[in-house]
Amino acid sequence: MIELKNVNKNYEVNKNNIVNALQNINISIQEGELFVLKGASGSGKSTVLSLIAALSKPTSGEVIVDAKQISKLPDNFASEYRRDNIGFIFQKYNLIPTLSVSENILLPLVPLNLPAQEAQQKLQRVMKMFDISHKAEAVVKNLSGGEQQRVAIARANVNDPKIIIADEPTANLDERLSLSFIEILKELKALKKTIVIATHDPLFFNLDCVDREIELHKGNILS
Amino acid sequence: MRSKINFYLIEYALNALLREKYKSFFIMSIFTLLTFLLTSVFFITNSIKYELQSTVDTLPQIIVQKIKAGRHYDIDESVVDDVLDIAGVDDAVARVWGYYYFENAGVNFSIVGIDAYEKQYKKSFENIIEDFDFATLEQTPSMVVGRGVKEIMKQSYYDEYFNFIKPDGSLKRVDVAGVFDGQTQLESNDMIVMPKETLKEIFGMDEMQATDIVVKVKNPQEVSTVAAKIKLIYPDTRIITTQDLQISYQNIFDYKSGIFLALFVIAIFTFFIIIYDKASGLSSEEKREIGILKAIGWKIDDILKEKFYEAFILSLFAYLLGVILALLYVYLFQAPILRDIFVGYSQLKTSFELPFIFDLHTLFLVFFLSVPVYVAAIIIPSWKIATLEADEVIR
Amino acid sequence: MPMKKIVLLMLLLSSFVLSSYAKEFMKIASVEPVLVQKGEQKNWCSVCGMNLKKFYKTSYIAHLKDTEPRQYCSIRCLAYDMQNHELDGDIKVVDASTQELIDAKKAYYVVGSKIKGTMSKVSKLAFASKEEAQKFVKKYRGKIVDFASALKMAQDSLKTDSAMVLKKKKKKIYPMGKKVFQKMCKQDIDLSNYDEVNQLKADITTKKLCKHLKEKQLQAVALYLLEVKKADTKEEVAKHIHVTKDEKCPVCGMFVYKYPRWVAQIVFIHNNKEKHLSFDGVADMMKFYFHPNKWGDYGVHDTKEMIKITVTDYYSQKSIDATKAFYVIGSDIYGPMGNELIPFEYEDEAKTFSMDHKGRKVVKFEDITPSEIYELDE
Amino acid sequence: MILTPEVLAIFILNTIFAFFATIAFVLSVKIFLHWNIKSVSQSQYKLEKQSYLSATIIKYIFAIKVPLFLFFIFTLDKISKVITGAMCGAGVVDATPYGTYLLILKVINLYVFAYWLMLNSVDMKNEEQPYTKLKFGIYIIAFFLLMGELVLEGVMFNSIDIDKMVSCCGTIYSSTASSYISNIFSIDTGMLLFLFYGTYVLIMLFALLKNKYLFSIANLFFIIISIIAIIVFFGTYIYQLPTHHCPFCFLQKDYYYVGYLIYIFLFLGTFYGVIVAFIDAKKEQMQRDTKISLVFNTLLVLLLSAYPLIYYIKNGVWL
Repeated sequence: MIELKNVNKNYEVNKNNIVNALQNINISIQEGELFVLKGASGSGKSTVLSLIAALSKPTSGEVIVDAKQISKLPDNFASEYRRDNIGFIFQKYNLIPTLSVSENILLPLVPLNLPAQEAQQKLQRVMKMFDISHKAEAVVKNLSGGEQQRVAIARANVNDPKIIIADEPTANLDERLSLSFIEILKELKALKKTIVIATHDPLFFNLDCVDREIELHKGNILS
Repeated sequence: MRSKINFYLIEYALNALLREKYKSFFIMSIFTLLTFLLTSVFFITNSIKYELQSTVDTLPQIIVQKIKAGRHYDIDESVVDDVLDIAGVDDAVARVWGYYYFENAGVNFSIVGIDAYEKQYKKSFENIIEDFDFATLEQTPSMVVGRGVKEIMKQSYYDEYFNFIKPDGSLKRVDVAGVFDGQTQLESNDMIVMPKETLKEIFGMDEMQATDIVVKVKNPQEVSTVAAKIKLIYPDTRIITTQDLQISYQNIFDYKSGIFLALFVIAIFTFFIIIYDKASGLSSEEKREIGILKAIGWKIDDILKEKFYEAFILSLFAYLLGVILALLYVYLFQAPILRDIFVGYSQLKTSFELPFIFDLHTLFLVFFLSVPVYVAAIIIPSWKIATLEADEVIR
Repeated sequence: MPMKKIVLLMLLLSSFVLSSYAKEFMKIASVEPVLVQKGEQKNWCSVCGMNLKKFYKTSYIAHLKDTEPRQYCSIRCLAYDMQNHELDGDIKVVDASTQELIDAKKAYYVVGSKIKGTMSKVSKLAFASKEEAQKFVKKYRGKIVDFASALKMAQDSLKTDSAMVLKKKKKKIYPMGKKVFQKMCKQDIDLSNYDEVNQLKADITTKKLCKHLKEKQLQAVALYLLEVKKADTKEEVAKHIHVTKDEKCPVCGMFVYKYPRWVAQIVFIHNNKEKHLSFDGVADMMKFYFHPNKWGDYGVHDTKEMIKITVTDYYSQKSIDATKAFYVIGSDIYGPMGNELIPFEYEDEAKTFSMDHKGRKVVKFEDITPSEIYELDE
Repeated sequence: MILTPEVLAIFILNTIFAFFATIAFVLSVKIFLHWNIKSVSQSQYKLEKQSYLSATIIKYIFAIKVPLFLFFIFTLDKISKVITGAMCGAGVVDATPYGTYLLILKVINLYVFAYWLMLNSVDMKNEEQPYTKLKFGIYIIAFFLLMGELVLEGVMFNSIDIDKMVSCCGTIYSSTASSYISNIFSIDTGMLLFLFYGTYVLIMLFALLKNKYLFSIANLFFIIISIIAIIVFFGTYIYQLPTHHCPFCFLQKDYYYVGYLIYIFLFLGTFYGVIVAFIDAKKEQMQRDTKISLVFNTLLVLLLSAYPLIYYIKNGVWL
């Protein structure tokens, strides 16, 4: 399903300072797997997620998703691929704080210009699924952290993507909310979604539902 | 169909504008000011041109004045005969008119002498002749006065008649036969009309003399030829044609428009720079927002489109607002300040209103001078925003 | 002393201005004029009706066969009358300097001086003594001739002078006379009794046919009554060629209403109905006139079917008969289509225009050729 | 020199065009020389981003150029009122030696820019972006055409002499004139109409046969034959004058601005018709383009045919 082959990624901070974020990484993730990337911050977890989501391109190597070379997609096609296949849950939720819940959830659909009815169906489905319908018209910045995360998850799922990517999903949550997030993960897994999570939260370690774990350190996989 | 208007995107663009209240407001103010100024200037120039044209149209095509020692002097009435003989002349009328200073009230009356049986050179005189019996006015020296004049005379207890002081110091009593309402404020405020003979007596003019001669030429193309011929026959005259007047007005006008155009090109350039600058300066909040949109699947094209929707909403709104404000400013409030810059000939003509001339063409013109310039200014900033690395800005 | 000089100079100048002003030659009698005609009508010229006192210094007395003695304002009116009547006896003229009646045939005439003529472009003033005449010439220029040549001049210029006078009458006097008549006079004046202006003027004043009139008004009303009303000449109403907004020139396709100063029209009968076509200039009209079939089927196929052709007179902007008009070719005035044939009602006006505007030539309607028309486009 | 606010507006916009077109030109040259879709180098990413800027600029120029073209025609009409002899835009175009070339160049540029946009939209729909090199190569040529147009426009307005007399359209478009335009009048009207309607029928036929090359060529031919037919035949019915052939006058108010409609139909119909052969688009898009072409060509034919028909019904005769 997802394959990283000999991937290198360098960040150019300035001319004389090039950071090697990833070094010759090979990862293969199967369809329907719940895959966890462990490691301290700066270990390259987020970079891997970015590459899978085609948010950035590898300096060398290939990223193949669904037999498709996403590392060479032109920008517009990368966006299309992201929109249709990836649901991204960010650490800081990355919601637009001045918009309402429903507006935030609908954002990925805006460029599609769907008929109003179809868009509403999709919206209602995810709001119900992640239990945020009661706050549909509330402005996001007035919501609690947990609610905001549910909005973010709803947004990630509004297009019914095959792959869910989560970057430090529990970093800003207390334990109770973290546990309920894991419940949501289980639900998503039941829907046969491929899930990739980057985290250093020990809560995820040795979890039943986690199929595989990899630990990254300074851009290298620790076996 | 993809080509359908994306209302979600418009809604989003509108929201985006509202979120950046101060910036949007600032840009809109500048834009509105620009279109407002531009439209106002075009409206004013259109109106003045129209007014100028209609003023010039009512003026006699040619005025012949005798010049002696550099000053305007009485002209022989027989000049009319010679002028009439020039090919192309339709009519020539010897005018008798002048100013009379009424010391008591400290005002100048303008007095016009008319002959009831002549063709009149001004429409308002025709009306006066129809309303008053000039045959009897000639019997006992009497006159018709503007309503305003009547008031002024009354204040000095001249109700039935008025005593004019002749150049030789003696008095000439002229009865007030009636009051007329002038076509303009100006006319009724200072004009007195009386038979030519009576006026000549008051001014101490010779019987066969006139103040000046106005000439009517049927074919406007011939005016300059006729004028040249009169000058040839009477080298001691000054010939004023409407064309001369028009050219001198036009010169003042072109000069001012020229300055304006120069300023305007600078203004457009400044506008471009300001917009460019404002559109380039992005807050980290905005950058993050674009990053989010790209991360959740917006294409560069989508973001560009959204930016152009924003630009279009803003510019269209500002454009309409500017035009509406200009309409109000120019036609309702008669364009204070700006009008004075353009009305260079206020001393030539005391008062006038800017007539309402609505020209769709002007609106297109203003549109082409503002909206494309604005859109051009945001091309590069929008592109920079749209091609931001999402990955870098959302972390 | 410069100051003194300046004062002197100024005095000199002012006296010069004053004297030249005072000594301006006036035709009005400064003595009691001798008037020989009978009754009230003696005040006016037998021919033109002008006031004799006013033009006393150019006036004449003559005896003609079968008439009372007649008095004229000028040699022009004398010449005019001599066309219809035979002279009987001698002619008396007023000496321009002494204002005495002298024998015209023995007088010295100053012609072409700076003084304006009475009813003529060139003045002809009579003097009894040669010295006086020479003195006059010194001051006002001109040359000295005898009566015969002065009269000859008057006769020769009679036509053009009359045309000039008529032009003025049409433009100024008849309209004024009409207004005066309508406002001031009895509307039932029987004009059949009057042949001459001074008769009518006399009766208007003595029989109170009109309310009190000033000389100018009297003259105007009398001329109007005799020459317009009695002669029953149709009052010329300045008519423009009327075009509607949808009329297009069949030749060039332009809307004609945009160029009212150049309109020309051809009227023809088609299916017993009067129809017309409008053109935005004579050149286009002539193109159609020469080849009516070339421009499409408008129901007129031959020049014979055209019953009226009108063009717009360049000067007066009136509608005039095209076939009687005169056309200037090659002038520096352009019509809406560029080079044009400029139409005029009168030949002299056409010639004047041609002089003013560098015209190449003046032609009559029948002399216009198609090749000339098409040359205009080049 | 004629400097009305309209001309000034055109000049200001031309300056903006020149400025942005130059930016796009520099970028296009870079892209044309170094584009390699397979490369994952930083410079390729940069080129990719810059291609968006170029495309945006070109879209902008085209989007403004279309209404500006109409405004330009409108301005010519307005200027014609101050020039002796001119009665419509034709006179102004004829007033200088550059007018005709400018107009032709403007029309060519409209087609080229529209073609570029079509190419771009097809290119952007394909992950391989197969036309990127081609489209920026075309833009390099289009840039020179555009600059030529801008310079020519400046020169034209600069050399208009208000006092010089020009020919009116009645003379320029007349069968008796000896200009090159008058040559078209030697074509027999029946033949011309046969060609006009015949080409239209062929267009329909090739659309049915789905032969895009023949379809495109027929459309190309249709542009020329339509313009000639309008001048020689249909114009006279619009004016209801057998001798008036001007292709400008019907842009005026007196004819209800019908000319704008005619030319817009002609442009859309033939443009979509011609491009099908030049762009290797997907089947649906080709069908769509063909459909648009057919619709507008049909509208044009109907609109033009209506004039003589209505005339005949009203008057019972042909002109």
